[in-house]
Amino acid sequence: MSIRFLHKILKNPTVLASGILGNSKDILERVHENGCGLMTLKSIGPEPRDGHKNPTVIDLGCGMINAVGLPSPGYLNMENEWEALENRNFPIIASVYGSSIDEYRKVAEYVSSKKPDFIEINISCPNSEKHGMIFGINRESSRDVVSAVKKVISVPLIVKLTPQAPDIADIARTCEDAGADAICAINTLGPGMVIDIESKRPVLSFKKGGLSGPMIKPVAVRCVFDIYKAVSIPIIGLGGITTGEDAVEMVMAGASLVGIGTAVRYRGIEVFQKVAGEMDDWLADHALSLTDIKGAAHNE
Amino acid sequence: MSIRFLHKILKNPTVLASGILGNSKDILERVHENGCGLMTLKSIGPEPRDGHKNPTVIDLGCGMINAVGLPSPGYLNMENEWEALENRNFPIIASVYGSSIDEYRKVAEYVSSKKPDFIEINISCPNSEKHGMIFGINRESSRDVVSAVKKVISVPLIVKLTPQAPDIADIARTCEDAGADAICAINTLGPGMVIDIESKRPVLSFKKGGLSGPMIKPVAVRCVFDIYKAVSIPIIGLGGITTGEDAVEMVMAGASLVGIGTAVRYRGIEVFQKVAGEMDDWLADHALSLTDIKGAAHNE
Amino acid sequence: MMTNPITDQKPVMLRVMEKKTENTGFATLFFEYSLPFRPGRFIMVWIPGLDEKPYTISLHDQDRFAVTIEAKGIFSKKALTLEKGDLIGIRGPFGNGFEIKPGQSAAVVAGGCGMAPLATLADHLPDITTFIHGARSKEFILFPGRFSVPREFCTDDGSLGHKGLVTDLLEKNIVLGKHFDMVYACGPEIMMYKVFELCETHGIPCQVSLERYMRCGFGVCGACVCGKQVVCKDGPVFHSRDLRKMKDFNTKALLKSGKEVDLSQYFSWRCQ
Amino acid sequence: MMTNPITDQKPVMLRVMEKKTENTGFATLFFEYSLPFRPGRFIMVWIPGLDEKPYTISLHDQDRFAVTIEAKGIFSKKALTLEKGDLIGIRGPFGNGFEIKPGQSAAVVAGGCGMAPLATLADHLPDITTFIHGARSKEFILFPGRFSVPREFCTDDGSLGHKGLVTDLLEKNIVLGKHFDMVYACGPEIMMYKVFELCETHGIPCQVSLERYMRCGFGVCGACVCGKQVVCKDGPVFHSRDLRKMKDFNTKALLKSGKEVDLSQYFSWRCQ
Ligand SMILES: Cc1cc2nc3c(=O)[nH]c(=O)nc-3n(C[C@H](O)[C@H](O)[C@H](O)COP(=O)(O)OP(=O)(O)OC[C@H]3O[C@@H](n4cnc5c(N)ncnc54)[C@H](O)[C@@H]3O)c2cc1C
Ligand SMILES: Cc1cc2nc3c(=O)[nH]c(=O)nc-3n(C[C@H](O)[C@H](O)[C@H](O)COP(=O)(O)OP(=O)(O)OC[C@H]3O[C@@H](n4cnc5c(N)ncnc54)[C@H](O)[C@@H]3O)c2cc1C
Ligand SMILES: Cc1cc2nc3c(=O)[nH]c(=O)nc-3n(C[C@H](O)[C@H](O)[C@H](O)COP(=O)(O)O)c2cc1C
Ligand SMILES: Cc1cc2nc3c(=O)[nH]c(=O)nc-3n(C[C@H](O)[C@H](O)[C@H](O)COP(=O)(O)O)c2cc1C
Ligand code: FES
Ligand code: FES
Repeated sequence: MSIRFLHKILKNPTVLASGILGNSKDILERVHENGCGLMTLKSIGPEPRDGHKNPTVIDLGCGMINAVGLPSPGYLNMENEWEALENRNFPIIASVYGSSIDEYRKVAEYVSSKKPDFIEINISCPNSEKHGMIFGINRESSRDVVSAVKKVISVPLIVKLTPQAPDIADIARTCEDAGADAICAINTLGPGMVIDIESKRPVLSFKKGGLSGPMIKPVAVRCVFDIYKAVSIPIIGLGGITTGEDAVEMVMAGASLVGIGTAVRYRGIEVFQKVAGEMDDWLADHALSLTDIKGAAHNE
Repeated sequence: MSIRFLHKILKNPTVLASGILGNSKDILERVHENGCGLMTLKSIGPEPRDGHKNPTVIDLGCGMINAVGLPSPGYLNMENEWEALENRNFPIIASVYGSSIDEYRKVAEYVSSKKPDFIEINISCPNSEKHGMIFGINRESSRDVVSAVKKVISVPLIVKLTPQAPDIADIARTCEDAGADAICAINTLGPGMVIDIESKRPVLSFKKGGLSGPMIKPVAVRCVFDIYKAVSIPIIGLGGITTGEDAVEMVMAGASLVGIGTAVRYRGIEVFQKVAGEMDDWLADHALSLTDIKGAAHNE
Repeated sequence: MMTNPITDQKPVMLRVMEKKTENTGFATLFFEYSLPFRPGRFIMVWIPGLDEKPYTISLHDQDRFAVTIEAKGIFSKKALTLEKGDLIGIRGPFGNGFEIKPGQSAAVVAGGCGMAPLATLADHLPDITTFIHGARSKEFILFPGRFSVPREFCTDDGSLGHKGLVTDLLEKNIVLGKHFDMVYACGPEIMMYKVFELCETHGIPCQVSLERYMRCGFGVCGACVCGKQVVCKDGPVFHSRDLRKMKDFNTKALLKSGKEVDLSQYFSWRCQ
Repeated sequence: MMTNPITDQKPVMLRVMEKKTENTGFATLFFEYSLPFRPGRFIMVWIPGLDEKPYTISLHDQDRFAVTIEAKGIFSKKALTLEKGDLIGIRGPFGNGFEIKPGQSAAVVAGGCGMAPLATLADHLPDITTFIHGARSKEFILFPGRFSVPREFCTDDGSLGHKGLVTDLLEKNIVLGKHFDMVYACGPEIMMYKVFELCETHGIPCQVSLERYMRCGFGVCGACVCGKQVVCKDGPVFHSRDLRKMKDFNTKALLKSGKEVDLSQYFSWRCQ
């Protein structure tokens, strides 16, 4: 099921979601060996950040809530990682965040010099008071950050959107116009809050956190459906994908590639080869190709 | 566990959510007999509407997706229902929707003459292209519709908000300033979409629908938490409440009353007495009262 | 094609395994799938792009089930154009089904398409002593040759059996001294009401299967309420003890809009 | 108070049933609850408003379990101020636990607080032939009188048993001709590494329990990765066959920020 995505040929359409399993070459290599087509690094920020105190990631049964708080070594403190990744035999997306256009630009420019296959800007992270989120819900700020970053990088640009945007399709179109080469949707939903009633306290130390996993799939599918109608650049669809059937559903909504995050919890690191295999089987059973089904839910 | 809500004494803090089980006196009476403290009618609109074709309501396991499409006999075509409700021995909230401020005002004014105990304006329904939603995500329109309705009704006004508002606390504060007597949060989340991959079609005839039930509880709790910080009027908290523990959690977030909708699916019409009983038991076990725990999650 | 399990959650597409035209305007669609079943339960049938409607399970054995559909409006007519191999969405089963006590002597009274839920009841019920089936005319008699118990027929036009109503036949049986522990009936609501009245007069409990416009099928949306009862969840089968309290039985129903109307008005756009 | 079941999902508050001060700076907290258990698994312990950290289950029987905590930083010091009746949040258990084969002759080698996971192993393992426990000094020896197998002690200051390292004692046993099918070790990573090297030299398989900063506890967030291994999910117990491939074992770890650093730098802010 090898597939072209922008300038790259991937072994299959599965993508490791940002923030899952991290940034070190070894673990990304293992994810690749387990069948993942394209690996996204955990979002890299301008400064070293420890992230929030625990609890930061809690399973809720039909998904997870997390407020990890964008921990990052800071873009200037990852030489070991970059060095190791130089000799990789797998494609990666480097994810970048910031709290101002300048920060996005600065980090993305530097990261671009490390030659990841793609750069993704996370303009959608809800976990930090200061970072990200604001960009992705507003048309003007989305446009400005995308065009600023686009100018300083030499690899294709993916923009990761938040379902909190009142009109995500409009934001996607704005990003396309501003130079984005692909869209990634969605980041976590919410934010939500879980209160422990015995201690009368929010369980997450940051109180609020983003929702992911099966429970957000309907929102993710709707977002991808809306975005597909609005743009002509490819979409990485993610949010709750756990099985090959989920992946097929996302492709029918309009996704070119399918991201997987929380499902690593439910099906292990093997989830990538499992989902890719199940997609293959489903397509074979139905004598269809990925191209046949892409956006198929839009036909009347 | 009798409790005062604005001018009314209710037998307990459970509320039937709007759109669940409908508007006829008999069924509302049954809900009341099954332990519900306050019954909300299905939203009433300006014109007769059949709503969307089926499928309109689908269970997803950890919640439901629905796009019923605001069916309504139209506010002028409910004389039988109003007549029957005149001799009720239980309190009701009449829910109202419109697609313009004029429609809200017109419907609410008429409905007010039928003397429900409260009027709720649904400025948050995502199921119809034309109706509602737009009001609840925007500060100005929320303010205008609330002050317009407030002027023409003679019963307390509840405003029902949508979690799609980029800043729900800000909307709630605006509604309070404009004269709202209470807030109801949240309406369904999303919208979402579920695609059947065999037929390659969205399952709902309207394609998109609002999510409800356990999977939206974290978002509902967060919204109530945020609103509680922003307003001093009481809040009806709803979204995913299924057990007494869920209800306690919602009260700790800041709710005065707890709405129940989708849980009727999982625990039957008896869910009201079950949840009220479980709340009672929990409070007794902990030697606490409802007042003790209201907003308790806000304490550091 | 491996099929996901059919549940009361989102619909699962099944292929029509066989289609049998029953007679003028009726057909039975067979599916190769074993549902958890009780006579009287129903499923929601989805034709993507068109609509979704409730249908009783009209046949059920080890590895297949069927629905029998009468061509009425857009949906049912479209359903009857489906052929072997076509895909259709199904969720369910829903509803309570008939209450069955072994050893009871039972009368079964079917009117028209009301035969559908009673057919599986008759398949499963050992002690039917009287089995009455009414239809518009001879051509509308469903399932010839299916049942071990012979049916007493009646038609509106007298083309088969008694010319007149099923209640005539039921009353005749009672008056002639036949003993029934239970009467099961399905058909037009007015017919079921008459059966109920007759049974009340003679002190016989009965069960009837009601029809209302439905959305969710599982007791949440309120589209199908009949007085204090939720037809999709508490019913569709109701026992005399419920019917006595159901003042909307044979009098009122809700339109799609939720408007409460007289039954005649309701059925002017609903089937029958 | 009825307790909800403890799972690997959101934490459940449990009351401290008993607190036992083990010795200088160590205490064991007991809980009345039966966890699904295997020696070597761990739970996440939450002190609302403060933090949440992983702790090994240090005791487990039919209706209670315990964690043994060494006072180090803010969190563990606070944990040790808890008293009987206080509430603490628990989720888990997580991790793989030790691989146990009945009939194998085993050596158990504990360093300091590394005794905790090995204690339940020793409770469950029938065939311990050698049980070595090292500590800073006599006062830091955990669980006196608990085990049926006698321990060989060593201390940094010679206040009890051999003055020196646990590996000295293990090597002595091997050199003296004692046969081991498996060596189980837990303690400071450098100690575990030395045990591993010794075992490799002598062709004995071993299992060690690693420690890394953790967030989720179930293999998603990547906080705890050690080379290609996810310590919370693939571990915390690793077998020689894994350790051979783990080039980050005893060399590298990730800080909270995700920054990869030398182990010495990592442990300069982590316990030990
Ligand atoms: C529990 C249950 C079990 C059932 N089991 C069966 C069964 O086994 N077999 C069976 O055949 N049916 C069964 N039905 C009925 C079935 O669900 C449909 O109602 C029936 O097939 C008619 O559907 P239709 O869409 O074809 O007709 P509709 O489209 O509902 O049309 C019926 C008639 O009304 C007219 N009409 C439709 N909509 C309107 C409107 N808004 N205003 C005015 N007129 C309108 C149509 O033109 C047509 O003449 C069952 C119903 C229930 C509730
Ligand atoms: C699987 C597993 C099982 C474990 N089992 C046990 C067990 O059974 N018993 C046990 O006692 N421990 C166990 N631990 C360790 C435990 O999780 C804690 O790490 C330990 O209790 C120390 O936590 P603390 O918060 O008290 O210390 P920390 O707050 O982590 O402090 C440790 C030391 O580092 C310093 N420090 C803390 N944070 C920083 C920072 N950001 N920068 C610089 N310095 C810093 C502190 O001041 C202190 O001196 C286990 C760990 C794992 C991974
Ligand atoms: C623990 C965790 C950490 C995450 N960190 C990031 C991140 O750093 N950057 C980012 O763009 N998205 C992050 N996400 C969001 C995921 O990449 C993904 O968009 C989201 O989880 C939805 O996909 P899923 O349902 O498959 O998990 C994180 C998600 C989780 C669960
Ligand atoms: C089938 C269905 C119909 C609904 N109709 C309405 C409605 O007419 N007006 C309204 O304000 N909310 C409506 N809602 C939203 C509910 O009142 C409630 O806000 C939402 O379902 C969240 O609560 P829950 O999780 O307890 O169901 C509807 C919800 C469902 C599931
Ligand atoms: S169809 Fe929804 S309650 Fe019966
Ligand atoms: S703690 Fe999250 S992966 Fe191990």
